[in-house]
Amino acid sequence: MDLLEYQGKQLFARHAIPVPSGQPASTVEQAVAAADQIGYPCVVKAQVLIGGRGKAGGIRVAKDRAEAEQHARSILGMDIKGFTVHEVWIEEASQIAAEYYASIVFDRAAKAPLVMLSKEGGVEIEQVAEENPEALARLHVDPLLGFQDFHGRRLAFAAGIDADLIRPVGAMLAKLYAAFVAEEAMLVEVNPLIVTPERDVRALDAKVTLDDNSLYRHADNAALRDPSAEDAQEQMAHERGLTYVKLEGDIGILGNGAGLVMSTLDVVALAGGAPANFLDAGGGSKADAIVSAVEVILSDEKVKAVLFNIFGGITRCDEVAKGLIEAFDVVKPTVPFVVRLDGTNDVEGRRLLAEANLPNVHTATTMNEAAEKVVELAANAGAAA
Amino acid sequence: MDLLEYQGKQLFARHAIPVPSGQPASTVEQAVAAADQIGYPCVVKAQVLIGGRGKAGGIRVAKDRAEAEQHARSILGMDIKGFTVHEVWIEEASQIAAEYYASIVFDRAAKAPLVMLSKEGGVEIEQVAEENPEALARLHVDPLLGFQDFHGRRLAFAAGIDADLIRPVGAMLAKLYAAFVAEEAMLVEVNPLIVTPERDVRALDAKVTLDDNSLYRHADNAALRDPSAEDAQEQMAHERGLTYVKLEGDIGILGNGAGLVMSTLDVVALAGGAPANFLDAGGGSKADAIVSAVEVILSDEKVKAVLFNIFGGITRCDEVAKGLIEAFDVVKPTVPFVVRLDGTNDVEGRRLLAEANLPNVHTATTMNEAAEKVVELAANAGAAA
Amino acid sequence: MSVLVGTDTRLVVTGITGREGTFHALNNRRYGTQVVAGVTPGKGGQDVEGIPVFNTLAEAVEEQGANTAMIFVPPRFAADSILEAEEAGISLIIAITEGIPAHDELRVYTHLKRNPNVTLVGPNCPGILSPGKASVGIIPASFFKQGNVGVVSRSGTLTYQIGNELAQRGFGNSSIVGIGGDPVPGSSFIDIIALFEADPETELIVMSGEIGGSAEEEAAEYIAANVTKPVVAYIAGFTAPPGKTMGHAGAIVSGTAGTARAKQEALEAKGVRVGRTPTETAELAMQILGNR
Amino acid sequence: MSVLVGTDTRLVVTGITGREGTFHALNNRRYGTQVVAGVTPGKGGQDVEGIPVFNTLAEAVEEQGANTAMIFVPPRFAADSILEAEEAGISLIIAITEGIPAHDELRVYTHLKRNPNVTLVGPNCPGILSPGKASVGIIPASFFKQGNVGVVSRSGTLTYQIGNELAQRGFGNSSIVGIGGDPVPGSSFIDIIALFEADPETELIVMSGEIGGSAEEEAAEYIAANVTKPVVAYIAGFTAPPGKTMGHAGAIVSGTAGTARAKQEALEAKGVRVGRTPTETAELAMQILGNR
Repeated sequence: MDLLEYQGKQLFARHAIPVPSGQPASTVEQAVAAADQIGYPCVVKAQVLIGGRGKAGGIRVAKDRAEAEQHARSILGMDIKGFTVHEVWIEEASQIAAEYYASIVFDRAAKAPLVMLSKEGGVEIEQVAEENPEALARLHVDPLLGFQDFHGRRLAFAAGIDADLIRPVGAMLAKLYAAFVAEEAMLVEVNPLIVTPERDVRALDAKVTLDDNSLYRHADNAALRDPSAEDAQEQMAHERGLTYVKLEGDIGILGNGAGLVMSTLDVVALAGGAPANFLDAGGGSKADAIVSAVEVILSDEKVKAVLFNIFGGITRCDEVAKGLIEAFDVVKPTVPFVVRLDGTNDVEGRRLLAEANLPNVHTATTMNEAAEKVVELAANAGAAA
Repeated sequence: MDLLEYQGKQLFARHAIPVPSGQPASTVEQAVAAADQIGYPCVVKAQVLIGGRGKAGGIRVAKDRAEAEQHARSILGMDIKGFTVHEVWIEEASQIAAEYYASIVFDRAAKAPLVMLSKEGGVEIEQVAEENPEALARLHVDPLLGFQDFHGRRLAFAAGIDADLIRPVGAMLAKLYAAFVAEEAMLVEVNPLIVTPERDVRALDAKVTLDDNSLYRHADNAALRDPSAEDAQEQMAHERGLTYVKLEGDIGILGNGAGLVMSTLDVVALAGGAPANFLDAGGGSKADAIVSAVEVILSDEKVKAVLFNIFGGITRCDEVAKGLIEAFDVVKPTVPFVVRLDGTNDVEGRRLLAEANLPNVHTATTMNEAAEKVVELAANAGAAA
Repeated sequence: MSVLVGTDTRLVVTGITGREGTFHALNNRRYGTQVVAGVTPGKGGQDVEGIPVFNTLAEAVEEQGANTAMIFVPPRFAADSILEAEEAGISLIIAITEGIPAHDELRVYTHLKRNPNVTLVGPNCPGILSPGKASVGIIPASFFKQGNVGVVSRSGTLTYQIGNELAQRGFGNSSIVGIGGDPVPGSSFIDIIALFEADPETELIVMSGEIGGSAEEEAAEYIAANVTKPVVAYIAGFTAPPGKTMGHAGAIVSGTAGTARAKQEALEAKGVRVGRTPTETAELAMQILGNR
Repeated sequence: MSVLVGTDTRLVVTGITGREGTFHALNNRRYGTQVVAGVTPGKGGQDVEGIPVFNTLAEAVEEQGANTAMIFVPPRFAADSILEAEEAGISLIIAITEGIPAHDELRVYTHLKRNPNVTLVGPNCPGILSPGKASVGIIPASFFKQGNVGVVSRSGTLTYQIGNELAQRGFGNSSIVGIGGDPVPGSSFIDIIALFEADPETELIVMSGEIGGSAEEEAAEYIAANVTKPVVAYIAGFTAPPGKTMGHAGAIVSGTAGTARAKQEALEAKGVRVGRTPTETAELAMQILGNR
């Protein structure tokens, strides 16, 4: 789960990480009222889960109320790389003497949190890492020992931080680490971490990714999910507890298990088709889940054919067949389906499907055969349309 | 640093460990006012750092104000095994369905916290451990991993705790562990840990020993030290930053380093003497510290002779000599001194002493010789007196 | 022979009294696995169709000599259950549970790796099947038969798919090991490939990876330096768009590293043949074994 | 030979720019120890009479090849400094600092013991002296000469006292190791006795213990099972009253276990001769060496 900038900053504030004060707003009126309260100059910042907001005109300084209103009006509703701006964050303007970079990443390869610090902040850090790797200091932290003072010193000295800021920057990293652990983040990134003319350090931006699996014990964070930021189909799938990712093509895909679904996408693509989505019905998929899944897939109007690719383990093929029969009763689909059932209770599943004699439902015994068939059906549907 | 029962309970309460409510009082009037507020029946408990308060009559239930006053009057000022009662703790009376035992010890041998739990509480646990070791469940906790839920379950099942209390007792142990770590305790003991008729668990007693070395980062705890509980000489030494323990004999002892001082006590005892104290002037003892030390030693009127046993490492013998000369000037002792100086700058130290020609100061070159001489001088002084 | 589970396995199942726990514990026993105990706190003294249930893993080890634990408890209890198994002296812990918080996994992994006497497989994995000997987990064992192909996979259903493709071509498996697709798997491709390399029954190794992380790239280096047996690989996720999460936390693509293409190239650069589909992968394996 | 410190020692001193740090670093150098670096954060680039000062221990290792660290910082910074030394790849850490919180020591100990490449001696110890070769710490080196007696002690000044008694009788030392009297010493009697057992120069081992804890009792068991060289022991604290703290956190007597008497009996039961005074201990050592 990715947090919007202002949600990240509110999370930071809970851990005593200094951030500029501000208020979120989702209408022009709210934005102006917030700006009045914060005072001028202030900054109007688009809240979307994508980088490059500044270049796109999504971050603007307002020197007075008229400008605040003008900026809020132009930014709210703006499209930034396919993301619509539903909220802005009105923030006090900060004075900047220097821009640093700090982050903590859940490093899967090293199996330890990786803390990074650079004096070259405010720019794309990937570029710094590539062109001048020495400028990006890195240190892994033992997860059971935790962040120690010396980690902060080593990073700060290695990054060439000014002598008077070694301690405050180290302390900031310690707090970021504490937040990373306490909130169970996968990523905490501050770019830029600014130094003010008074030599204070502050997080001027906040990028936080939380672990979805941990949200059950973080009620505050779980409540933050912003459905408006999600695609309509994805939101629907999310509400129904399905793992769904919308793609660009016209072949609806359902499978059980993320690996098998990814593989199915690949096999369909190799057969010349274009998948419309990724949908993992999960382990032990029951009939209800299948009905929901069919509804989600077909809510995407681009879909011209659907492929069910099931290899039963915990998932029982007869349950999937029952779900599909029920879905046809409820949803009455008009597009062709290709169904491949293999694994646990596959014979029973195929028997149920055959008996139900659903309209325009085709069966296949292998994954490759199923992919070829669905690509052909989608192409025919496209030609007919 | 040992905490009084009520200080321990207040510490527990900070960690959400359930304890009966109560108030401390150091006068009869305060005690009665506290009892009135708590309501009757209530319990008047002597606050001293020694076990066996109950048997000594230091814990009494008051069913009304008259009894509260009577008990407070009899307990305040009472002597329990050499400890004078300066404070009582007035506590709500608890209903007891069962008495358990729980503790966490900083186990030096295993180098890990040891958590112990028994169904047989309210009695001397050493006796339980000896007579029925199975009844005392024990488990070490990895200090970096910390206390896990399974530790609580293992202990609770192993101790034979009633089925409905497995979870609450496990949760209580988890909180005790959290307190043990957060407050940097060397010991946290609850005896008895009671079960109420409503099946709640509560700490009815609290024995907490804190690590003196950690007090600098626990301002709350550091402020708790109760000087009235200490011996007058020990209090004086403590205020001057000296490590001093009062003993029963008549030979004052000063040395540098705990091991050497302990060894000096042994050698004096072997020579037939009785040490009056343990005093470690510490590493790098300066002249000031020596003056303070002499004052502390001589404030014990039983002292008939004093032994200085110094082997210089960081401590410089010339500094010790200067301190002793200054001390004679300030304190003007009337008892004989034996001084053994060896190690860093010993030649210079001995020269200074010889030049000062202090009254009744004898020198020795070895520890054994010094011990024999001081025992002889003390015996003569005793005979003369 | 086989790796990790076999005729010596004495299995304890945590969460055995839950619906899924009971179902799969009995399934594993039916296959021939010695299921010697179950653990559910508070249900000690009961039994599940003759399998004795204990309150703690320590009791299961003490009373029944359990040496392998299958973790089947819900995600919020799984880390604790794994740590309990380690503390009880279990030497192989197979964690089926899906959805364990990543920071829990990290703490557990870091603690367990310091104990050389314990191996963790999973979490979020289908378990381990050594056909004809023992099955621990949820792999549909009837689709596989005993043979000389070792399979190691990050994905559950993909494991079955590939194993089944091999079986349909007449090949069998020494063991099928699902390592799971979570951020911090207890055992890596490398750990399992090393076991297959040392296993006399295994003549060919199939590894099935997916986008995200760098486990496949690391395995490629390891194979080049240490493995004498032929290895065939499959990678899922060639058409996954960058930056999109595909269900597994493991399937987050960041930049170019971690893409299916990058993994394929890393493996092929070290001489490992990579199939484009599960079917092609099975065919590659068949060719190599047929030529021997 | 000698143990732990010697001619290969390349010492870095943390807290070198403090008054005591400077004094003892220079003292150690004067004795012949290779003092190659100091560390004081923020003072990198300076030097202490020619000893270069760095901001971090990692730099001291990288630039100067330091392999041994002496920790001389105040107690509240000591745990961090020890952990920094371990992370920097230092193989021997000698912590002089007195007064480190016990829970800090416990965390540090638990972390370090998982790294087989690092040894911690102390904290709250006087250091290690290998006469004629190197001195790291605050032991007044001029009182000791090279020889064949290995000394290991929990108490600083008692170390000097016993070493000096031996020197006065004409004996010298292979190494004198102060392990400190804190609740969680990095190295135990057993660790150091094992080194002396393996050291060809050492012909007799003197261990000096004190009341509290069970380190002496454990050493007695170890000696009986593993040590071929003669061992003579001294225990301080026969007249210490039970339940009284004697300055060292280590000197808390609880019940009968941990008393000087119990320790003496444990050692004598395993054939270790125990002197009643430092002088008698030195005489015992002399007798044994004279008879060889």
